[in-house]
Amino acid sequence: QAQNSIKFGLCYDLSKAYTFVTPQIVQAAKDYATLLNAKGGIEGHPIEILVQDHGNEPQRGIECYEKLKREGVMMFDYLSTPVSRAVLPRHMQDGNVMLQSFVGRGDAVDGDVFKWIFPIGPTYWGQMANDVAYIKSQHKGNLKGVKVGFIYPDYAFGQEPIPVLKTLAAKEGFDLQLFPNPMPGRDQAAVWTQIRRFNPDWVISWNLSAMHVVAAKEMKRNGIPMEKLIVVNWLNEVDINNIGAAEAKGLKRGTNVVGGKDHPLMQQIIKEVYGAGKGAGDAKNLDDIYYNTGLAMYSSMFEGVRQAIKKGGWPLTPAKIKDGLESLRNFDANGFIAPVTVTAKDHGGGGKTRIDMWDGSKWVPQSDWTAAYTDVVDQVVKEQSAEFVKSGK
Amino acid sequence: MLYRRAGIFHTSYADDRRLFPIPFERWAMLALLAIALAAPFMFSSLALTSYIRPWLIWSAAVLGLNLVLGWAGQFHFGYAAIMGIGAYASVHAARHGVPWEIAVVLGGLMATAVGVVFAFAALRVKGLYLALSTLAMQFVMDWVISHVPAISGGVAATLQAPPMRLLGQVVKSEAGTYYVVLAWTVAVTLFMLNLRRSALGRALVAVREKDYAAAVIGVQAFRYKLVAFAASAFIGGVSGSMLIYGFYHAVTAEQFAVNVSIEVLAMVIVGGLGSIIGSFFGTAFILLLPGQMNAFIAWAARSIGLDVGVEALAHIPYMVYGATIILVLLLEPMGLGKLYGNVRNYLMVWPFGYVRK
Amino acid sequence: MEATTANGNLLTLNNVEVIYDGVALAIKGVSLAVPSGGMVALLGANGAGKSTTLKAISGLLKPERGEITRGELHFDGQDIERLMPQQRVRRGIVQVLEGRRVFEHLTPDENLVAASAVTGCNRAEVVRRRDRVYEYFPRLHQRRSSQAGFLSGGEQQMLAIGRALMTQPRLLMLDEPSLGLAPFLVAEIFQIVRRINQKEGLSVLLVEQNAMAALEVVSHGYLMENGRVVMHETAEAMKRNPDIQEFYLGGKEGRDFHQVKHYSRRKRWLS
Amino acid sequence: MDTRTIAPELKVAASAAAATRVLECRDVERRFGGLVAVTGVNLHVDRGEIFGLVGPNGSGKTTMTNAITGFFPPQKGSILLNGEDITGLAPHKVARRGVARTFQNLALFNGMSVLDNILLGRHVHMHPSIWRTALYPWFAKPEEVRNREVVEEIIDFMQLENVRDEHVDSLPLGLKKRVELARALAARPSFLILDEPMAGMNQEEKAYMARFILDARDERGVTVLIIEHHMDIITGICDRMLVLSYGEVIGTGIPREVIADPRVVKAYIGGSHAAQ
Amino acid sequence: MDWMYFLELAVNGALAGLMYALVAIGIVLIYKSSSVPNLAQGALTMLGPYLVLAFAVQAKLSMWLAIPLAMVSMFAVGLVIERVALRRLAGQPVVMILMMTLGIDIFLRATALTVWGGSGRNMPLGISDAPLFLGPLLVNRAYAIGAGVTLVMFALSIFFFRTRMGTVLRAIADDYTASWSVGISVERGVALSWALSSVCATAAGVLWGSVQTVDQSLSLLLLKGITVGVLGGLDSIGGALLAGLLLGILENVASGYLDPLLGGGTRELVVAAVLILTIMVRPHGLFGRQDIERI
Ligand SMILES: Nc1ncnc2c1ncn2[C@@H]1O[C@H](COP(=O)(O)OP(=O)(O)OP(=O)(O)O)[C@@H](O)[C@H]1O
Ligand SMILES: Nc1ncnc2c1ncn2[C@@H]1O[C@H](COP(=O)(O)OP(=O)(O)OP(=O)(O)O)[C@@H](O)[C@H]1O
Ligand SMILES: CC(C)C[C@H](N)C(=O)O
Ligand SMILES: [Mg+2]
Ligand SMILES: [Mg+2]
Repeated sequence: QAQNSIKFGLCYDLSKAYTFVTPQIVQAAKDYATLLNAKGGIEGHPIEILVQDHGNEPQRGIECYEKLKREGVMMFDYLSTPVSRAVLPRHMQDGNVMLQSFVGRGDAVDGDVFKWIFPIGPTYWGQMANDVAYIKSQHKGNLKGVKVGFIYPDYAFGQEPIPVLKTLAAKEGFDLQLFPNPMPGRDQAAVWTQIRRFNPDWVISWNLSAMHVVAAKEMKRNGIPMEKLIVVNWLNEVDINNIGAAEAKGLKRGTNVVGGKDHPLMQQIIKEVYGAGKGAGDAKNLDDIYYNTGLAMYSSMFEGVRQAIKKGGWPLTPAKIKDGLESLRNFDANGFIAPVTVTAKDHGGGGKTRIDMWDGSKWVPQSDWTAAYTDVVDQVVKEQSAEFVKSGK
Repeated sequence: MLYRRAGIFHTSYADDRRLFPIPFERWAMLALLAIALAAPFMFSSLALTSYIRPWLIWSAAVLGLNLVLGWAGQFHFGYAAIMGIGAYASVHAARHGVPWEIAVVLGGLMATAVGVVFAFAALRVKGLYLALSTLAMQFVMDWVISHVPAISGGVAATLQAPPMRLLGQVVKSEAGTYYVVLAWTVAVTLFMLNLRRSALGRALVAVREKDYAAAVIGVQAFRYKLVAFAASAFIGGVSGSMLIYGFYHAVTAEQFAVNVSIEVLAMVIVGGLGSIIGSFFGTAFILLLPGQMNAFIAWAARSIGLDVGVEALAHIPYMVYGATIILVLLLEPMGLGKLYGNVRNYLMVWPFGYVRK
Repeated sequence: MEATTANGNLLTLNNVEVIYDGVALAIKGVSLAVPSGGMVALLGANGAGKSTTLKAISGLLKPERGEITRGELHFDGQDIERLMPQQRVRRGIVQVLEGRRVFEHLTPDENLVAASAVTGCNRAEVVRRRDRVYEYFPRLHQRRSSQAGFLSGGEQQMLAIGRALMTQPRLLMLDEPSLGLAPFLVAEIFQIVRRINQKEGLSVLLVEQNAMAALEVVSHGYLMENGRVVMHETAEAMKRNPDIQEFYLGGKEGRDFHQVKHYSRRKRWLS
Repeated sequence: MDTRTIAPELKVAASAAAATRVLECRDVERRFGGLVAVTGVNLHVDRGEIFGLVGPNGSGKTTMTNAITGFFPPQKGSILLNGEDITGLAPHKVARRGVARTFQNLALFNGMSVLDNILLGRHVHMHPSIWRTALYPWFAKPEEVRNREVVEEIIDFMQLENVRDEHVDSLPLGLKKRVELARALAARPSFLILDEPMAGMNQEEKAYMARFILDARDERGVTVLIIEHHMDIITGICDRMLVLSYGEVIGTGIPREVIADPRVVKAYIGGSHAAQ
Repeated sequence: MDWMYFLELAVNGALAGLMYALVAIGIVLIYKSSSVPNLAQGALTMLGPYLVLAFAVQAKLSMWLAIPLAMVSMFAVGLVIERVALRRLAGQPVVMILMMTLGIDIFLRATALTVWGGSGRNMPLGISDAPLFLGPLLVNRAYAIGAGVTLVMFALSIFFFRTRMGTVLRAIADDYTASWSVGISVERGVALSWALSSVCATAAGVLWGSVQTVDQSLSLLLLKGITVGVLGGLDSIGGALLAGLLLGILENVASGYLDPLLGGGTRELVVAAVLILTIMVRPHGLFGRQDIERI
């Protein structure tokens, strides 16, 4: 028990469906830790990042949790909707902190029910609500009769925003059609034939990286203009490149973090970590928005832990960490993310995103950081968390 | 001469068919059992819960698959689905207040019912075509499990398992859970050992070797294929529940997907078709080796100051997994069980190597 | 018990020993010779090692995990022990396997074509050789395009021999060609083999249980017992040998099986 | 010996004692696609007989035995066993009625020892089940021991003592054939079908085999149908015989007379090798 | 009923199905010539395009040079697989061979991930993405080109099995020992079949890669390929083609009509159901060879 370091357990899918993103996020977490450790860590305690692969299989996530738990880890991140969902009850039972930024499940923002789960930043639900709000703004505030097609890979991550989307469709009266696509989600020709027939005004694509690329190409082959496409945040520079910078023009993306290398934190890392040759990976990944996403995630985590030690002192306990995270106020990591305020009731912290559009050479913000339909999202959150309390699943 | 056989005379036919006719092996078994019983006090909590317990459970499951694959010779690429059915059924039963022991048996029975459906494919086709139809059945089962909310508990849900209970008492301690698991594995192993020396086992092998020759001595291939699939499904179903109650404590559909079927299959084959001890070896190899190799390589790299990226490190287990299969098959196509058998045969006649002819 | 190693022998085996699986000693020092253009029979009880001997010559031991552990194997004056089966076929050694293993899913035509591949001859040559086989076995010609797996036993045996002839061999080794064939077919096949031997000077090594038929066509015979050659005589001498008569030819008059009692055999020729 | 194992056999024997006709085939026809393998075959085998079935290759002998044992049920005609119509019955059911057979191409269970192969012959007299297996010491063991005694007796009879524990695949062909016969006899059949049991054997081994067959008939009361290409065996041990050619009967009766029939000589035996 | 919708689903399904058949032809090729069920075909299909990209992007060669080069390299890969992994298993029960090819599949996939990482790459074949209309019918251009290549491969394979070499390979598939006995070099035959199949996999991988980007998920095409192969009868090239068409049309039409009703994922379900039913009715697939078992 004489442990001096702060251990983070990163149980990630490094080998199957999410390999396009996890290495960058791990790299960001490690680089940030290196940066802080060089200055004595958090309140004098070094950060330790433990990484293990779970192949996006829930049971292996559980295994990872059980193993790292015994190695003294109190904060875990799974970066996967299905895995987070599976491990969640154990966290609830054992009282260990689960970081769940940017992945499902959406109702975990309800701090009353999900005491130990911290989806800091926007959830998929919030992001979806914002997407719909954006569409609404493009239709002069009236969504009646507007046709929205939703294409998603048919598993937990893709299915995640459906409750919110359906509720919104009922509320706003737009015409929603779902287009599930079996995993691995690459062979989309069939789905797009259907989508073209549906003739949507908007297509929301809840895909992951390369699947977006396929989707964009299929859109072209089916003669659907790129402007109609809104994608979830998991699309990066590599994907734009694969679609073709010119071809991708007009594509819109729900965005959670600021991209690019201009931010001071990025600059600092480039100088002090990569400059010193201590980077945890390839420097070219610094161009990748997924790297920024990782930094964003861990900047709020580290800040939370800092608060925890400040308030409760060493040694850390899960309860102290919980306290620390719940005392984040208007934290925006120096403008890296939309400001979050985490409380005991709200573990999300606001859930603001914005819509960016690719203009052929760069991303152009189409809106401010916003959180729309908070009432609707809240309502769905309450419904689902109540359901969780009732059935335990 | 550990394996001394001189001076052992079997004086009755029953004696000739004892489980362990060689005294040394009887002693070895007793010793092993003693270690198994003392394990909670000998190993760390991490080893017990993360390695030994899953290993025991998977070994039981692998024995079940070996029954249908190794003994009856029928391809079964949908074993994970069977395990899943057992797991879901028993969890649902227990959640509805059925006593735990009965819930687990119910899980087994439910799996048996589905296993019998698989058997009907085996009655029509053989070989690769059977492999593919069972694989297709696995897909159908996957779909049913994940798309019928009454089973999976809704889209993307993770069904939490109630705690293990014996006679109404909650089994909470790590040791307690371990003993329950151990009891199940020992029971399955004993069953398989008995199978090897009983008429049922012979009939299964007969069906495997030549079904028409089996028929002519009165073995109804139909019936024994059914029995094989049913028995293995029961073992698989209960093992599936054990996996949930004794290890994961929660069920998800992905937990019993196609790749898991392939993994169990790999365990059986790496262990050796029809080999009981091989099933334990095979499970250990496929389940534990990749992770251990990974840790080892990470450690080795660190100690010589080399930096292996997280990504590469994550892929090593898969390379090891694939390489294990390839190497074992190259070394001894009949699997680790045969390798063990070779060593045993060697020791049996040691130091007189050239006894045959 | 040693083979004549005089010149004019196409094939000589000298003291060859074969072990299966590293443990089972199947033949223990076999020596024999096949003269150029001659026909020789190899007789012996079940499990004596006849097939093993043939496989040692043709190089087919490997797939059964057998290996030659001692002795010399010469064909046409050259050591062939290290050659792969296909190289031996190219030099002119071909074996017709026990139990008529034809390519079941191929037609007789295709069976023959497949066998001609190794010698790399041109299309016209293939057709010529094939027609020659059909000339010897007109029955095959009739069934040339039905699946070989459904041919009757006799037809399959003809096909197997014909297939071997496609490789243009110099030494043809037949492993129990009469197994399970109707009596008149046995006669027919032996006559054909004899004809090929006489017309084309093909050497033949014949393994047979049907000693009566075999000794009719060969000039010399070897007798194997328990992995060893225990007798080497001319066919005439063998036919006259009382032991051969009792154990292989069934006596002069055919035996009354009702009078046979359980007995342990007397192995008169084993020293 | 335990009475329970003998009971079913006694029953068969009792019912058969009334009718002496063990097997009767009436107008049997079997086709494969367009090919007529056998047609219009009538034959009967009486209790205690050794009946020979011969014919050129591809004449339909094996097809006949397959029709009787249920593998390829005839498309026309009927087959009676001890007066009971067994046409179209599944092979394992035919086996349970006291019919055992061996195969032309050998059908031993290669993964097993000689002992286990022969024990499998006892299958119809055993009651394998999951429960018995699970509770082996109490339920299966006595049964195993009982049947083992029967099997040991067969092993003794067939002189297989020294290969009892060998794996069958490493045995020479002749011994395999003997093991297969032992397996067939282990079931205590009333009717035994042998498909070329002596193919690939020399004179001495043939004599051995003939002795076993005769003893099986004389000491065990088995009725035998045997297919052979060795004419000396047929004339030597058969009471009656039947010749098929192109799926049709071309001769039947006492062996010495049948093989002298010019039609038979022409279709089957050929010129000079009549004695083989 | 909207016939145009049906037709469009059917036509595009047929094209996709033909591309599945392209993966299946590789499997059939090996099975037909050595009785080895190849479950590593998926990994080969992934490896091929990676090599093409390695030549085209890393070595900066033209695409039309890179593809033949990759094919040659894949030919070698096929030879190596036979030599290292399969030669020892000749004559072993089919389960072990099955497992061996699975092991190769897993190993190759992990290796590719280690070497090339997880993010997708473009396969720039220069196929235009502009919509292609046949009258009122929209045809997926990339798939149409793939289907064309499949037909060419199909014709080549059929022709190949008519040649003497093809006959020899079929003989090998029938009986290894008998092949040895007449001097056929079984090892070389099997190696050749693997090599050809690897080349076929490269073609399939490049085409699929251009449709769905190149990354490890290409190896998952194995499932489609093997399904088509089995459905057609594992040793029938024509069967693979027909089964591909059938399956492609069926899954597309079914998902077009059923997905909205059942809430997704029916494609896999329908494929599985069709496979099970067909095999139950025809145990050797549509055109597979019958086992000849003489009792
Ligand atoms: N693959 C094998 N593995 C082990 N032992 C073998 C193998 N093949 C043959 N044997 C053994 O080698 C010995 C000789 O066998 P072989 O087949 O050469 O005899 P044979 O004279 O041809 O007999 P048959 O008349 O049965 O054909 C036998 O004892 C047999 O058991
Ligand atoms: N399963 C089958 N499918 C198609 N044809 C068959 C089948 N079984 C047998 N035949 C054909 O039926 C005919 C009779 O065959 P059968 O095996 O009965 O002959 P046989 O008299 O036993 O010959 P042999 O003495 O060579 O064993 C042959 O022409 C054979 O090709
Ligand atoms: C990291 C992401 C790819 C995770 C994924 N979006 C999920 O929630 O499942
Ligand atoms: Mg032999
Ligand atoms: Mg026959």
